[in-house]
Amino acid sequence: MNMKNYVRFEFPSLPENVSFARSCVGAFAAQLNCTLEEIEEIKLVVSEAVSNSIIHGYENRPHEKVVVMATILENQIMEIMIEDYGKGIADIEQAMEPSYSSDPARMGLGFSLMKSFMDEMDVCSEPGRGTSVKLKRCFQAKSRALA
Amino acid sequence: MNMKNYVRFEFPSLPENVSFARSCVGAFAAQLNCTLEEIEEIKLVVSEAVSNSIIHGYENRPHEKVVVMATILENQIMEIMIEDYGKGIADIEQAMEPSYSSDPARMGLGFSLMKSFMDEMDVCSEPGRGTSVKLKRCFQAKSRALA
Amino acid sequence: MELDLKQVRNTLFVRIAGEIDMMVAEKLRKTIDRRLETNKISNLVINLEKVTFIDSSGLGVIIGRYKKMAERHGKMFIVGARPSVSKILVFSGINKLVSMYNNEQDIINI
Amino acid sequence: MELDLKQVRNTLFVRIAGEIDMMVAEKLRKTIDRRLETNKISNLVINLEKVTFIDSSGLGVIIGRYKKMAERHGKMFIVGARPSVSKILVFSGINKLVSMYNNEQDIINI
Ligand SMILES: Nc1ncnc2c1ncn2[C@@H]1O[C@H](COP(=O)(O)OP(=O)(O)O)[C@@H](O)[C@H]1O
Ligand SMILES: Nc1ncnc2c1ncn2[C@@H]1O[C@H](COP(=O)(O)OP(=O)(O)O)[C@@H](O)[C@H]1O
Repeated sequence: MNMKNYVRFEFPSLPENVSFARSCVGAFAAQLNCTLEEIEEIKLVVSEAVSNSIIHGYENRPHEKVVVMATILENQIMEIMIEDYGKGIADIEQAMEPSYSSDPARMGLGFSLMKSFMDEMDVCSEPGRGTSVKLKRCFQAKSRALA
Repeated sequence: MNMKNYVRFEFPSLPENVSFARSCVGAFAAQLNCTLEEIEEIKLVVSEAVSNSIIHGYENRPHEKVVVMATILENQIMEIMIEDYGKGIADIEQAMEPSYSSDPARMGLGFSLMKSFMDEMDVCSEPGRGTSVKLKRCFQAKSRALA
Repeated sequence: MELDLKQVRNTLFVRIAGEIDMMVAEKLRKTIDRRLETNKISNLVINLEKVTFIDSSGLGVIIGRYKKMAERHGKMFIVGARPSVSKILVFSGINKLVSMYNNEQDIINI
Repeated sequence: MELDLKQVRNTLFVRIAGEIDMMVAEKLRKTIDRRLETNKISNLVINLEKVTFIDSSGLGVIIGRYKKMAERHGKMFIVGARPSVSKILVFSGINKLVSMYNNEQDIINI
């Protein structure tokens, strides 16, 4: 499948960059023929994954590197990869369970939201080396007309 | 001077990415205490420099790499670097002259606009290797109140 | 995010505007909890009319406040969530615990 | 960018909305030129009321159309540029060649 467009961006793990990252990916997704509702869903999953990198991956240390890559493929497919070089996840299956969180103050809904609003989710992680979350969503070309 | 925040992004030389790039840098600049008018000026200079990379640097070839890096330094200073790995500029002084353009259909106002809306401009280029434009702007901390 | 808190007798109205994410969740939690601790509040109304975005960090604050109110046998209401926000609330299941209303008037009328 | 062209006798009104940059400059130029070539137009009114952004690629189209009109001894008018757009027009010096008006009515009244 051919790549039609992409953007790769890199920024420090500052809380203000969560909103910046989701707006940028949202603006990028607007190049697809998709609805505003779908763009809101894209913004949500980016928000979840980037928050996880900052909160869990870097335990809120503010000057570590987060990378987001969004790719538009032929046929209205969007792939998003969110990557950090932080703590990593020892037990990925447990981490992905609904309501599981290593932090008692949190909900454990991040991965569930990502899974539910995207068509595919793939998490790669190695303790001490970092985590990469790959998300994929296929938009109906006619979604705008149907909405 | 300490770096407070940055974003580095990379995208292909497609015309639709000019508007994407200026919106993103504009959204990033909103983290500064600056006016909407100042954000519009930032968007303009990004638009000029990214257009130049696509039009002149890559002669409108659509799948070459453009890099934009925006940095917020202490004291309300913003630095923006726009980089391509294209054709390069043989005579930088001539290129920066107001109204000079190598393309008769264009105005030759890009560098003049960048110079006039930013406090510092620094162009590095090597024929066959590419061009990098570094722009700097210092915002008055009280600009919002004065506006 | 902008916050406006208003107390009418034993009801605290929390009107939020903008985006609720990890950047502002802590401030939101603290501001509400401070009011819950110092005042006798038995009804908490979370007005989301002007909220344009919420993610799981924001959900955490809302569900956490629900638990706090439940502990003290108080009530919580959610008001004015637009469809994109309401979808996330429903996903979390909070709509099964807390009544959701269109506007503040609807609560006063019950 | 959205474009709306309307001809009243020998005057062509070009109403543009959105952002004018290199992505859309070519389309804008071609659309206007096609109309200028096939119709007897002696006045060209460029309405920028709904233009939120313009850069030097957009300026190029406007100044190019001015030159075209001047060659054929026609007139050009620029209407409704908001301050952020007007600032760029003034920078280019086009305001010394073309009269700028607040709205289309002001031209009709002259
Ligand atoms: N980028 C990451 N780096 C390290 N651990 C992570 C990362 N993302 C998720 N996790 C782990 O997976 C768990 C579940 O994540 P999630 O479903 O998003 O819920 P929550 O963020 O509320 O904890 C987290 O509590 C954390 O332990
Ligand atoms: N990124 C670039 N790569 C190669 N040449 C460039 C680049 N940017 C500018 N130039 C050269 O400098 C000239 C002047 O640029 P500018 O002032 O922006 O005017 P214009 O874009 O209208 O030509 C261009 O015509 C081109 O020859």
